[in-house]
Amino acid sequence: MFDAKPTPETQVETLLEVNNIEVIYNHVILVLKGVSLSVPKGGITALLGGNGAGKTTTLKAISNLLKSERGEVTKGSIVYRGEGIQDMAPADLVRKGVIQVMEGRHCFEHLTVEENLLTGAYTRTDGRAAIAADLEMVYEYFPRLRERRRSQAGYTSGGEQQMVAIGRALMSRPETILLDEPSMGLAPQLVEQIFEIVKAVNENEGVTFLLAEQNTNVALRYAHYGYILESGRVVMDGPAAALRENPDVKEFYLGMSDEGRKSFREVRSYRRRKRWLA
Amino acid sequence: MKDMSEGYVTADGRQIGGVLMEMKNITLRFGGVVAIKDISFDIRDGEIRAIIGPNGAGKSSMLNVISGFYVPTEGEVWFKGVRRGPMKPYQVARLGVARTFQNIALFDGMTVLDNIMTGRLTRMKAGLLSQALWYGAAEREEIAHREKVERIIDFLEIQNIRKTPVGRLPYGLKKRVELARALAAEPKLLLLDEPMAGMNVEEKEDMSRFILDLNDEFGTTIVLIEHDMGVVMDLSDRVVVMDYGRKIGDGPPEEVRNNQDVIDAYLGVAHD
Amino acid sequence: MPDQLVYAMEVTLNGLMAGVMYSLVALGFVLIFKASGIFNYAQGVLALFAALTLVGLQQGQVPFAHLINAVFGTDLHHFGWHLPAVVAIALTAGVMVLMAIAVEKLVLKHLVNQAPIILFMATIGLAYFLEGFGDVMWGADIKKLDVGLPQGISETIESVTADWFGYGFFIDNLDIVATVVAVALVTALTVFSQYSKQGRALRAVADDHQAALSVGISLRFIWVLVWSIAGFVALVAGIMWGTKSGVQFSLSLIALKALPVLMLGGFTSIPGAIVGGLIIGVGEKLFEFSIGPMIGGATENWFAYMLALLFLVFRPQGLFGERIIERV
Amino acid sequence: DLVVPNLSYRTGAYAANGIPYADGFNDYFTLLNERDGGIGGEIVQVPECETAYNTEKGVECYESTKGMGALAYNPLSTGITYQLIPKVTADGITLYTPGYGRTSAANGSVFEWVFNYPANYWDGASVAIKYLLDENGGDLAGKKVTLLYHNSAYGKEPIRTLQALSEKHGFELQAVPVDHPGQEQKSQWLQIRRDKPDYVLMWGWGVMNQVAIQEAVNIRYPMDHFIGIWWSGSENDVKPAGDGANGYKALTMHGTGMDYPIYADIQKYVVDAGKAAGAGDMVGTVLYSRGMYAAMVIAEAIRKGQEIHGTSAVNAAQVRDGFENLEITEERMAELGLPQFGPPFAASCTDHGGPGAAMIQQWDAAAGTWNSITGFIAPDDAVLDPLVAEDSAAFAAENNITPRCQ
Amino acid sequence: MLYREAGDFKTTYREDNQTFPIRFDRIAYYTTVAAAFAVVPFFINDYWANAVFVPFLIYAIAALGLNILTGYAGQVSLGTGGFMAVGAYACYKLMTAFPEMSMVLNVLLAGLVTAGVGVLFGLPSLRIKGFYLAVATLAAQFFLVWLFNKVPWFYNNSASGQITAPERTFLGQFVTGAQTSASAKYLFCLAFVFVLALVARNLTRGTTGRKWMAIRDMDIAAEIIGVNPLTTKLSAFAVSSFYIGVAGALFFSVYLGAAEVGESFGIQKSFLILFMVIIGGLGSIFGSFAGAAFLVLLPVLLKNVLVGTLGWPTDLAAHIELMIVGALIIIFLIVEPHGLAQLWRLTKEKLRLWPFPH
Ligand SMILES: Nc1ncnc2c1ncn2[C@@H]1O[C@H](COP(=O)(O)OP(=O)(O)OP(=O)(O)O)[C@@H](O)[C@H]1O
Ligand SMILES: Nc1ncnc2c1ncn2[C@@H]1O[C@H](COP(=O)(O)OP(=O)(O)OP(=O)(O)O)[C@@H](O)[C@H]1O
Ligand SMILES: [Mg+2]
Ligand SMILES: [Mg+2]
Repeated sequence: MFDAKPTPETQVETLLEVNNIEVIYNHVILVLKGVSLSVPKGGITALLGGNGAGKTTTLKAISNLLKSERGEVTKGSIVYRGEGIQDMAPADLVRKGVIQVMEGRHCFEHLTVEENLLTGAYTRTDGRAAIAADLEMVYEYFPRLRERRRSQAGYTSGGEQQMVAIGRALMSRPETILLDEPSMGLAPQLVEQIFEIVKAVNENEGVTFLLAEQNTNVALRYAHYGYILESGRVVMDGPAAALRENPDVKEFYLGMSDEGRKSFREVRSYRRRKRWLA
Repeated sequence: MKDMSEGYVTADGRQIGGVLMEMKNITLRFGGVVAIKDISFDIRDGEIRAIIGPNGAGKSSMLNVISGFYVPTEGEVWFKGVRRGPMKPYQVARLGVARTFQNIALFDGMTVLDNIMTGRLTRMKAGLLSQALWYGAAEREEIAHREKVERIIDFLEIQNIRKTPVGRLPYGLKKRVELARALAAEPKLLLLDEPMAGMNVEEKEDMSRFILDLNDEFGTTIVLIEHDMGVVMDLSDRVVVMDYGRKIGDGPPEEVRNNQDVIDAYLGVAHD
Repeated sequence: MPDQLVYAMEVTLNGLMAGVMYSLVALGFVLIFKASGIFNYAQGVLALFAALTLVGLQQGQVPFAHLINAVFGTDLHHFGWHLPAVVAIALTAGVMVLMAIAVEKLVLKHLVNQAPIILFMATIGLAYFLEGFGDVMWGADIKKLDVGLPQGISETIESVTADWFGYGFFIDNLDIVATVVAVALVTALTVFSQYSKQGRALRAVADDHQAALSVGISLRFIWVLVWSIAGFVALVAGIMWGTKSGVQFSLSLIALKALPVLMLGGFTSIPGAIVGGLIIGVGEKLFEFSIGPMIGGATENWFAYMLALLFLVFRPQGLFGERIIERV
Repeated sequence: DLVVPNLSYRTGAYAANGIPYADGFNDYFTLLNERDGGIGGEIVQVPECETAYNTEKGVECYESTKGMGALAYNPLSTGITYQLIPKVTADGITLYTPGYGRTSAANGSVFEWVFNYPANYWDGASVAIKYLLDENGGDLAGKKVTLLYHNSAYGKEPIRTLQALSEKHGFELQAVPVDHPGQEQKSQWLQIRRDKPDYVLMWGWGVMNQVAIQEAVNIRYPMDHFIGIWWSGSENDVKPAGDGANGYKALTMHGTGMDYPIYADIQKYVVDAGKAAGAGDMVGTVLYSRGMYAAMVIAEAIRKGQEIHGTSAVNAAQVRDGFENLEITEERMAELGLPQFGPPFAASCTDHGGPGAAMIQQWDAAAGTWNSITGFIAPDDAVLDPLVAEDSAAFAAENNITPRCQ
Repeated sequence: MLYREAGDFKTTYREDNQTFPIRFDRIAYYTTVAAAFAVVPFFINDYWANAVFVPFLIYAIAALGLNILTGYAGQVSLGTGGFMAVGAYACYKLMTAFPEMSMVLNVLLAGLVTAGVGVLFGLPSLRIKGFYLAVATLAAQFFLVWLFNKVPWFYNNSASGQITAPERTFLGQFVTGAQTSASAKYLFCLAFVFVLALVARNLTRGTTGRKWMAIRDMDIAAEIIGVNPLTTKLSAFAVSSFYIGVAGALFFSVYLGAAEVGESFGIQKSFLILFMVIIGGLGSIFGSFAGAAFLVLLPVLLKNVLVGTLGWPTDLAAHIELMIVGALIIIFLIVEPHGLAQLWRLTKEKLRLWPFPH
């Protein structure tokens, strides 16, 4: 099962670097308290952590969507290919090859599925034929979308919308994709499928991924490197394989104890965590 | 199926009662799209009933039919032995059906506390005048219900965000608040649409615990849609499997898990 | 043919024409709503501002003369030129583009992802501002707008209908021009929004600002684009209405006549703006003609809204509006 | 100093009309100050306050200026007038509303503090009909007259009078309302085109006037059969329609144009001295003249007050006495440099409304001037007096006022 | 260290439910109320009453009413002017038909009449939503204005269609008409404001308010959890219209003294009150006051500064005033889209944290 390629330990170029950023919402709510990450080119980096840990916020800080939520990076820097990108417009960032798939789908409700996908190609200038080919590629990945291509996205099911969102990002031929909870709400088969797609895209097209996931199990299987975020701080990081073996991660994020997976029925008391936070 | 009207005993020894709700030959169409095709199944008093199936299978639509938001194109819904006529959703709610939503449907402009209090609206009776003056019935009622709600808040451990507007909460907490709101209604039948999506294992464990306790302590009947097979297999007493609007399986988890149709359509590989 | 019927026909025809005039204003609303979900309260003021600028440029008025004179004690009025209409219109269109850029830079940019009502409020602020600005820039007196459009009864139609029905119909030449212009505008804009990449981006922005940003659509560009187009549409509306009634403050109130048109046609539909206009135009004129005299007249204002309301009860999104998605 | 606030409107829907009126009003007082050193040696201050034709702002303006020792108010708005009537009554300040406001305020025994001479709306209606009678050899029987009116309190004023007159003279009256602001008048003019009335009277204001005149041109309605009240007869109203408006008629209660000696003084003491309220290009226009006329009457009333009470620093109550005993004669007007500018009249305790006489003027599009084509025509008091008495009696009853002057 | 909730513990739900849970707020509130009732009346003169306080108080009532409908229940309405007209004309008819009736009763009955009319025009809200509804309420606005203008019965057949408030007293004091003193006007309105604001606060913090807000935030979900949209929306229309009707009655009888429907209750009024609500803060009682204060005071203030202090010509000042008001609206929205109330809340949050930045 554990089939992720071992991360090449050789020197790889760091594509994206987040240095010690602090994020405040609404001028008063401090959410990230110094987060640093580095995303190597051509890798799949996972951002793990519980609810409210700040995963989404981190991704938005990178893609510069924070401003539209009245959030603000107050400290630290974000560097992409050696260039500070904090003040770049999201659209320019997409042109540079960084695209985000937002949490909770965010489809354009009134556009059809196909139109949604086509908006993904908004920044592209390589001609209709190339775009049509990619559309075909997305339909190959998600046959369900082909069936629903003429439906208004607002009327598709939750999982279908998730596929639209991912497909839309692929349509921009990105260099880096920031994926926020891609597995949420997808059927197990599809989760595997989506991660297979991620892997395929990563390997075949060399696209770099930074993904925020709750589904630690799957994420660590596909990622090369992982960061664990708690309450706005990175509490642990390491190669995916190492993290998978870490007993704390095992117990709290993978739901395994030494005896293997525990039944959900067996859980007898609620657990509270934040243990390793000092 | 009819032979089980007096209930059955689950593997872990819980007594399940008679039929609480019965869906008979439900079909639901949206223009050309057939979301549900001639499905029948029943829900028994006190059981945890799961609905699973691939994306777009029609699970949420089925929940919407149960809660009265969609009116089935064909078919009948029976509740507590009575056929349910055409009903507005709020009337269904008053019969004791509460639910959570796949795409969180909290009231963003309100605090957590107020959101949960809305769960009790169907039970609050004070008149407009009394409310306007905040005197007598209104105040007593408010405090009485607040006590109940506080118990739920304790139960779900969300005390510290009581007065936070829900718009600001992270996804997982929102899910929990939504559950709290549904619980506040003290429903007979609780419908949960992917309550654990976007949670990590630990949080899922907590949520599972809530659901089980709820079922144990209050005898609440639960209909659960979930994509995490571990959860479904561990928690549910019986599972309905849907695929493209059809029902392709119905039975206890072990049975469903080994059903070849289900494996082909949904699970992919047999889950451990 | 009985007189009443002939009269009713004449009223209907004129209603259609009046409707077109409303549509011209409604179009501007639709464009902006479609592209950003913003209900642009300032559209009427935009028309006024455009018309003021047109007249000012054409007649070589010194902008801000009053202010300058008050502050520096000078006595400026006119540059002493008189521009040809085409040049003045082109220059005004340029001013409208500048205005679009300014609006984006100073207002919209800072309000990405806000609730529609907040953006609506911002356009109200804009309306106030532009109203004051237009007055300061060009003065509050009445100006005559003349870009050479024909006006007055169309003799041809009068004589033809006189032959047919024994009663010559009144059709205003200006209305005929307006109709031609409106049809051309609607066609062009429909094609643009339905079949072009920018058109699709425009609709995407209306649905979800953040998601649009995330796929690389530059809100700034889209907004400048639609506000420029809306500014141009406002200019056209300003020219038509200004020719009819002179250019002064009340011109901004034509927005109120466009609202029922807008909601009847659907906020998001360009063809809806014109069909809505026709229905409202005919409806209100016929009602005033037939029922009006019995109940004291001046019914047009409320009747237009009542008519729209009636339609909405049956189609809450307007005739051609996008379906309102209701899901949980 | 003497304080006469100018509640003007230079913004909003009616700015185009408010501006020249306010300029005329201000310039006249400036002239008095510059040339004569004020009135009776007292400089007149004219604090201006912008109402935007809005009643609430009007109230604010009234309250903010009355503390300065205001002697009289002229708000140029019927709506504001109605609001101020109880207030001035309580505060004891004169409200002067020439040619607008509450018509029945002409009855001085009920409205102690309100004056509306030389003419009011009902006078206007009557004068217009009288003029038509003259045109038709004294007989209007069977003629059709359409009243096109602004659908507001102001526009509705003449209806009752015209109804009474139509009964008396046997013409057929059709009242056609136009809603504010009056940008769209297609229905109304199609109706006029169908009905072919012999005459159209208009009670309009603001953009409604321009559109109506334009539409009349469009349907080729004979312009000399189209008569506006004095508020529908300024250059603003006819100019946008261009040559087509030639021959349009309107009432006026004062002269227009530059043929009065006073303008030499205004040029010299006000415009050339750089003290003009506006740009100076409005001098001699209809609304400028009207503002100036109102100022002139107020100035004369102050003078009268000074005379009666033997003091130059008169207070509001003394000025009211001036208004009530005011007598404007031909000679006095000539002295003021305004020969035959307005009708001569004398007020009294009961008569606050003046003679109600007005002239008819006609627009000459080629020359761009208004020319008066009649002398002052007196209204039909036999019809009007009972109406005034009835309305003011109702007001007195509602407000527990015991009529004075008995 | 002034503004702290620490150490301010609540031991009962009743205490926790109170309007101002924080002590400092409570004190500020009582001081304001005490000053408003006991101090201001002694200093108020005609100018302050007629130009500032009375319009502010009356607009505050109207804004409260609209805020209930738009801010709490989420139904955007542009019919406010029309509903105020209903209140005004109902009050006028009552005043003239029953000269002996108490003015308080007149005003309250006018409110009730308006509530009825409001419910009637609220019916389409069951189908029509969002801005479509806003525009639909304009139908009410235009129709009502037309009606009051057209039917002579409403204005007792007066020649011009103006209505004038006869003199009426309350507790032996004139509250309408020429003889009313500044402080009587002020106190009469203040009493209404005080009670109505309390009632609004009570309604919005209880069951009814939660129903309204649920419908506002997500009507479908609200219906599914058991909120009846029909009664909820109509109750919002009723309560809101009641407030607006009271405001209209006071506006006409106490403040203006005379009114003409198109001029006093035209579409501009609807917009003005909507501005107040949005600028102040949707869904906030305090916001209604803040918005009313802002839009009543700002023009007066600007005028006084530009004309009074700087001595600019009135027209230039008026135009620039428009520009400033417009620009301020935009700036406020950019700084805080949720209105003055939210701005105030954030300031308090900062104060609470002070001197620490977070
Ligand atoms: N717009 C906002 N305004 C205020 N606070 C916010 C906002 N968005 C997020 N937060 C706060 O920031 C914190 C981190 O949220 P974030 O969404 O980044 O978490 P997450 O790790 O993505 O959680 P989840 O897995 O539940 O999506 C949360 O405590 C949340 O309350
Ligand atoms: N109101 C509607 N109008 C049109 N089509 C609809 C509507 N509601 C649901 N559908 C369609 O019905 C099908 C079933 O949708 P449903 O939401 O029930 O799926 P689901 O089983 O819940 O899937 P998921 O696991 O992805 O949430 C989908 O194809 C969806 O597009
Ligand atoms: Mg997240
Ligand atoms: Mg679903």
